[in-house]
Amino acid sequence: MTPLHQYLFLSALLFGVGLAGALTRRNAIIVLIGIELMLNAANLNFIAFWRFSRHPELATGLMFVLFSIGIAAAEAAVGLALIIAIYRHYRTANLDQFDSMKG
Amino acid sequence: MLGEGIIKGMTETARNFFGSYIDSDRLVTVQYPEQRLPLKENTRNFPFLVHDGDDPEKGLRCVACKICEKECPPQCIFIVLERDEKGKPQKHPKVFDLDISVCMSCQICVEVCPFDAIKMDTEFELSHDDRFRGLLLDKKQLAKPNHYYHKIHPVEAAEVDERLAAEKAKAEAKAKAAAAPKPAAGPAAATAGKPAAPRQPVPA
Amino acid sequence: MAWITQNLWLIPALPLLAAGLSSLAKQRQRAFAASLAIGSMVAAFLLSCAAFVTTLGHAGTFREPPVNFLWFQLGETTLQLGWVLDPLAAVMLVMVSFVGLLIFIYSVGYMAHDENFTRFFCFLALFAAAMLGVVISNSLLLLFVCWELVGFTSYMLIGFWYHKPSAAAAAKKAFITTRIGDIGFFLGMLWLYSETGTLLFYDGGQGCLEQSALTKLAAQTTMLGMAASTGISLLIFCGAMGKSGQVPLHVWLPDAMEGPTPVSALIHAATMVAAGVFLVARVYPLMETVPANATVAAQTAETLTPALSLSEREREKQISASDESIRVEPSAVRKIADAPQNVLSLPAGEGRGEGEGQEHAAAHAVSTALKLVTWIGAITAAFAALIAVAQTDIKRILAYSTVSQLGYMMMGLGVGGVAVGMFHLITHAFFKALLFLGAGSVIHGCHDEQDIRRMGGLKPFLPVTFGTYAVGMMALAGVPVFFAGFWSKDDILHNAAHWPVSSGPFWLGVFGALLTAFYMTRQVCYVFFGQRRAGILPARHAHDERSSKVHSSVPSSSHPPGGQAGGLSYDPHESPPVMTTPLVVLAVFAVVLGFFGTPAWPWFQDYISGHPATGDLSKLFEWETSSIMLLSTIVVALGLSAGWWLYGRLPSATPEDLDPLERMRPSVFQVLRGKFYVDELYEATVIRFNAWTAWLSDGLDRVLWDGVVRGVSYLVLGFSWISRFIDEYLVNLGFDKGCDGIRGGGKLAAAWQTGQVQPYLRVIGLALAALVLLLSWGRVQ
Amino acid sequence: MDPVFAFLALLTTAGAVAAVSLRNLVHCALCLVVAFAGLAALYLQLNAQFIGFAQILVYVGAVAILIVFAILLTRGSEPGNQPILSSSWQAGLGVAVLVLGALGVAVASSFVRYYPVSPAPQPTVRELGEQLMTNYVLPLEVIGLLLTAAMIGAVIIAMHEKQGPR
Amino acid sequence: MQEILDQLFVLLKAWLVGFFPLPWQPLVSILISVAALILVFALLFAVATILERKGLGRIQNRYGPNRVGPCGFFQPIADGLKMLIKEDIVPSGADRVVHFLAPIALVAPVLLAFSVLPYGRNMAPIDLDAGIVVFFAVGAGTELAVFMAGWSSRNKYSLLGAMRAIAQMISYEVPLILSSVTVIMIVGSLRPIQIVEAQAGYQGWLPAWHVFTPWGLAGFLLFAIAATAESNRSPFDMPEGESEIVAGYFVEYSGFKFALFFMGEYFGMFAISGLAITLFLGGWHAPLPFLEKSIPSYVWFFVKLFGFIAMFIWLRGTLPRLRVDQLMNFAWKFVLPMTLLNILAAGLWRFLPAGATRWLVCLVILLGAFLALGRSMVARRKWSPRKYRFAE
Repeated sequence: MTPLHQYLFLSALLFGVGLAGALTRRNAIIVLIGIELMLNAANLNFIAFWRFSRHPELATGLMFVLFSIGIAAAEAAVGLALIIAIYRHYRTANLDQFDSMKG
Repeated sequence: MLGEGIIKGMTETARNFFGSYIDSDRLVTVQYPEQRLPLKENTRNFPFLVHDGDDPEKGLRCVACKICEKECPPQCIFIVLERDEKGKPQKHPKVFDLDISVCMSCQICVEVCPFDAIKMDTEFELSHDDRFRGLLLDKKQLAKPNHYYHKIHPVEAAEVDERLAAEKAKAEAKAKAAAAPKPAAGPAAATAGKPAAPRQPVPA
Repeated sequence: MAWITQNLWLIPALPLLAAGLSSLAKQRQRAFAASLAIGSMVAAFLLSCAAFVTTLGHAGTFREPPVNFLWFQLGETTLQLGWVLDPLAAVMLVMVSFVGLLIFIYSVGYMAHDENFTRFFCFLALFAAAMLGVVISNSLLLLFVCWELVGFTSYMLIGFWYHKPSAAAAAKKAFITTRIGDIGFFLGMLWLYSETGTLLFYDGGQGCLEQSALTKLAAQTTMLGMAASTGISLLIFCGAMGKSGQVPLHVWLPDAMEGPTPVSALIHAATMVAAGVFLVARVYPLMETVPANATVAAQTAETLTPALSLSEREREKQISASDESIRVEPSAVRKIADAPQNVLSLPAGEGRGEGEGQEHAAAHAVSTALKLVTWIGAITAAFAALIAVAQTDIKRILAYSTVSQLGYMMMGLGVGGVAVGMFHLITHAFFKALLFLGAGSVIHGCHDEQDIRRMGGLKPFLPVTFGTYAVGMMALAGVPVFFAGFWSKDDILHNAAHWPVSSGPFWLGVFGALLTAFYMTRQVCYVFFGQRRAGILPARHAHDERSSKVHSSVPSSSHPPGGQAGGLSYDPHESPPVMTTPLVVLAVFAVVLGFFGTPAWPWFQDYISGHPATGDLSKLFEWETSSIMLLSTIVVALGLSAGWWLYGRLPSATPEDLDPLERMRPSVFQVLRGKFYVDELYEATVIRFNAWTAWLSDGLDRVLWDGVVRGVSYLVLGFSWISRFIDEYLVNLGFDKGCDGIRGGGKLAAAWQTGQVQPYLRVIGLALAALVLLLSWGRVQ
Repeated sequence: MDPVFAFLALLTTAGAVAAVSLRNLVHCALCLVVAFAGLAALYLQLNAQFIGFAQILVYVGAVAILIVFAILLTRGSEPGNQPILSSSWQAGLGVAVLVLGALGVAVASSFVRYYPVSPAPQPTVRELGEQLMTNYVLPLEVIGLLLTAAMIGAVIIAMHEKQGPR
Repeated sequence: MQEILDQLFVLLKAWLVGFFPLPWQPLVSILISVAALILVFALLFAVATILERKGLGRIQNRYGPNRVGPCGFFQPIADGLKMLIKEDIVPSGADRVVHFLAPIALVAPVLLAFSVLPYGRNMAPIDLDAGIVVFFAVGAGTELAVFMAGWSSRNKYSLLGAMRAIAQMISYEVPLILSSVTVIMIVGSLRPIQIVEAQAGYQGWLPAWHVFTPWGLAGFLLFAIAATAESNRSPFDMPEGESEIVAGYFVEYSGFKFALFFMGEYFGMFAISGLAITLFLGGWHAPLPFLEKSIPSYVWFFVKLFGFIAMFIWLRGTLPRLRVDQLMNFAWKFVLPMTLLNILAAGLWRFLPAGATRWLVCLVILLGAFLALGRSMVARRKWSPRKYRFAE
């Protein structure tokens, strides 16, 4: 049986990869992909902790992940709709050019 | 109500389905290689050469005048005139090739042939595994006897025969007149020509 | 209590329902609206008949106990409404619903081509409902509400062809003029309420027309020495004057003829104008109440001071008397007031029956209000008749005749009591409706021609109309014995002749009767006799009454152009049966009704006043009665023959021909034709004064009030100038420094605010890393 | 290390790395799907059956499709050979490495390395459902509301604005 | 004997597995199941194609294929051979890797979906607690494969076809899941085996299948409609739409890859029919009590499956293709509301006492909804007689 910390390392790695994607790519969709990856890394953490917890019958981790998946779906839908709307306005999905909120 | 039309249509197709097993009249498909539809009188596909008699080489009506070769719009006919040793042209094709992958069945060659030598065939099962050679028909493959022509286009063939016979008779009469003694040439020609004239078929 | 008394409200409610329903109908649902209105009228008529039958055959003062109910209550103030069924109401109910029904039926034919047919019937039904409501109401308030509704529907109906400016103006005029009278009515009502605390007529002894209230009112004196009852009566009579077109408020009635003819017939001949007469009849007990001080005042030098002091004294007495017995008995009042016995008797107690016995007592008992009513009525009767002589519009003549006859009714009320006036009201309703409908039929037949000078010779073309019209004309003129008008008018004249106050009204009445006979003869001669003068003038659509002229092209196709060169030639045609049938029915009634009120058999008067019906043929031949009859017969004969002499003998040939009277006395005729210039007088006085007042108040508003407001605003502006100065030069300079500093700081901070996502995300990532390191480091420690 | 876990971890990581680094956006999306599928398999490894399949249903069946659609809808008007990395990518990468390092240190230094392996729980779907309908009913309702709101919001945001009359 | 016949394949598998050492046995068991599935369904695919072609022919009063083998029944073999031999053409502009992966990505999830269906008594390849979820999860995976195929071909027709297919599949996935939710609600389990067991038994002659309840019947019909659309079958075959977009997302596929797509489509049809049978038609239970023991359970499953296939063929032979907007309208304005109401009806069924009342209530709800919604779908247009502006 794989020990807990290996899952945690994998989760951290996925989180790092997602973060790197979100921080380095120009395309808004890839940034969104990175964010989804981070979210999934967190989900993996929850599942792993649930699996190794002392009271798995409480299913806390599972529940959290279940809701997290639901929220992620909503987030993806709204995020992508925003990207499409912004694209329609600026004719680009390049994040560097979205700076109308510049102070 | 929603779905009525669907149910109606389904009953109709179901009736078709079972009906096709019960009532064979419903099945209109012709099982082709075994069953064939009789061809129509005016069916035409690609040209062939008519020969009289049994020998395709000798009885060929074609005189290699090359009118058809010139007239053919896609230029699918290739004719070489036969010459004897001295180079004198014979009224006979040495080569008569016809590329049916090019031919468009327009029948112009038939229209222009003054000798009724080329006619349209009804044969359509001409597929071949050699796409170049297999579809290039030579003189031997093209030559078909006159009775074959009668078989596929009986009415037309009868007309042609009649005309040819008339022309032949006319030519013979002419020849006879020419061969007859000179003094008698005038009246003989007159007597031969007169009755021959109404027998000539009126060109359409 | 009879069922019908309980459910008397159904009679107005049914037409009201019909009006409501047909107002929802679409414009093209003509049959629906008409059948609804007529059906409701039929039902109302049947119910009215039931009510009428209930009141029959009772001896003495008959009145079903009124049905009252609480409308609303404000603190201790209560307002009650209710309805009552007595002979007065019953006979009016039958008349209104029957005449109304006939006119409804007639309208189906008359309005057949109008595109707003549905709306018309809606209004008609609403009118009928309101009128029936006036008739049954047992509360002055309910009566007033229905009264105003009647006025409103009259406005709508006069202005039915609102696209005609004249119709719109006439509607406005009618509405405003009657409102002037209604103000008086309203004030009188308020006064009455404040005095008696109730507006119910009859309330088991508590009503305002019953003895206790009347006593109280009679005892109260106000300015000019009038008793409260007199003041209230006069104010209420103002309303009646407005509605019934008495001089000087008569001006609206002739103009109201701009409305469709059935409207003229229904509203301005038969029912609505009679509402004023009905009102006076209804409040007759109040009207005839002689103030407690009246006799004293009459006996004394008619100075104010003694009368006032006297009245006060007597009121004290009365109060002390009423302290003894809370319910004031008639005898006590009589003793105090020294009044004749019948002063406080109920209206039904009055009538022709008691004329002889208490004549001299009555001479003292005629109240101021009744005197006014009589005089106004008599003046109106003669005045309007004079104007009618010179008019040329067929409907306008009838309108002035109506005014005149209303004057007769008022006079009858004043001199003879309720029964006399009401009898003339009923007979007049029938024959005047007949005349109007006949005029409508003539107009209809002549393709909307209203000028009598352009008619002539219609007798052969309109036989039924002519016959019925002649009956109506003779009834109106008072041709003896066979026609209703004779008996009712004679009754009035008879009473007027015995009026103790003055003989002026009698002679005015006689003069009016003469003129009536004269102008009716003139009209009939112009319209039906002589030769045809129609179609000679091409421009004959000056009185373009019909809005949708559907049939104007029909005659040209059905009748090819005839002999008359150049003109529009057409044959007048008889109206359809739906229009002539009501005429015939009305004609029958115009003849028959008179026999219910002859001196020999005064059934109607007895019915109204509650006496058992008596028949005594000998009465007819008493000198007292027959002299008056003879006089009026002579007068009528004189009028008829004068009319025939002037107009029938030598009929004018063309419309341009001068009137024979005009040839004789052009100046007098001009004055008459100009209606005594009453309209012009009003134009010059009342309306100009009104405009001047408006101008004055406008100027006041602009100069005075605006000036004050502007002054205040300039003051505020000045203050704001000062505060702005302080703000700009004292406060702001200090802040500007601070703001500059803040702005510099903000610029520095804004440099971090790139507006891009990734730098923010980077910061979050850094923070996360820091947090994780911090936490794990702390744990490792 | 468990070979199955190693394989799945490798697959997931490779998919994730490819998803954020490839030039072609559609390839990125497809690689993301691989990463999601690997994660779902890891969930199955962790005895979270229902969550694993829900992960596939939601992420592979819905989110990936959404992303693909978004990619197709936002393509076209940009020139092809632009740099794929943002202007300040060095800093971003640095931060990402820092976070990764911090997380790694945190995990490595924590006691979970010595955490005992407990017996595998077998949660049935029924138990999950009962939990959802009892203890977690409020969050469930809230998430339903959230999803509805998000759906409507997404539709409205992405809807074409009405052009004027043409 | 009947017992043995019923469990024939189970015993056979156990016997085969018994030859292997214990640690290998799970793996071997899985392999045997997979092999059996692929074999059976590949065969079924072949049979279904020939049946479809012949059935369609008969519906159109033709013979259908009748040359290869007896009555043409070896036609699929010939077709298969042809497909294998044909040249595999990849367009030069295509994304080669994705183009290659797409057919595999299509067939693999469908095969996975087969693994959770119970084919007979004790004959579910995998007995999963969340079996229905698995089915839908892997079903969702096919959409991505369709997209891969359409996008990677770099062909406008194929991209359009893929978009249509995805839109259609997503739209109909919602009513598909919602209509199966009723069964899950009533049974209280996502386990296919348990769902089948819940439909065991008879009431008189009538089996206790879900389809014989009002909500079940409505659910079944709605499920069937959604399944038809989900598997891109006529009349919902817009993604292929030969007349408009040539052949949809697999225009640029030829040879064996095309065969895989073809197979994937048929496999999808079989899988979804299998699910419908499991959910509504009593799985492997016999329709009549006396047939329950005498005929093996798996036979019943496949008989029902053939019934479904026949139904699909019949529908395809009857109905013309819908337009895209009609399809979407139908999904969102008719099928979806009906499924939601059906859930309500099922809930009422669960909590009302057994008897005529709940029949009446459920029937009224569903029939009312059907009439109202159906009216709105049908009575949308009234075609007036055509007027010609110039011809007349």
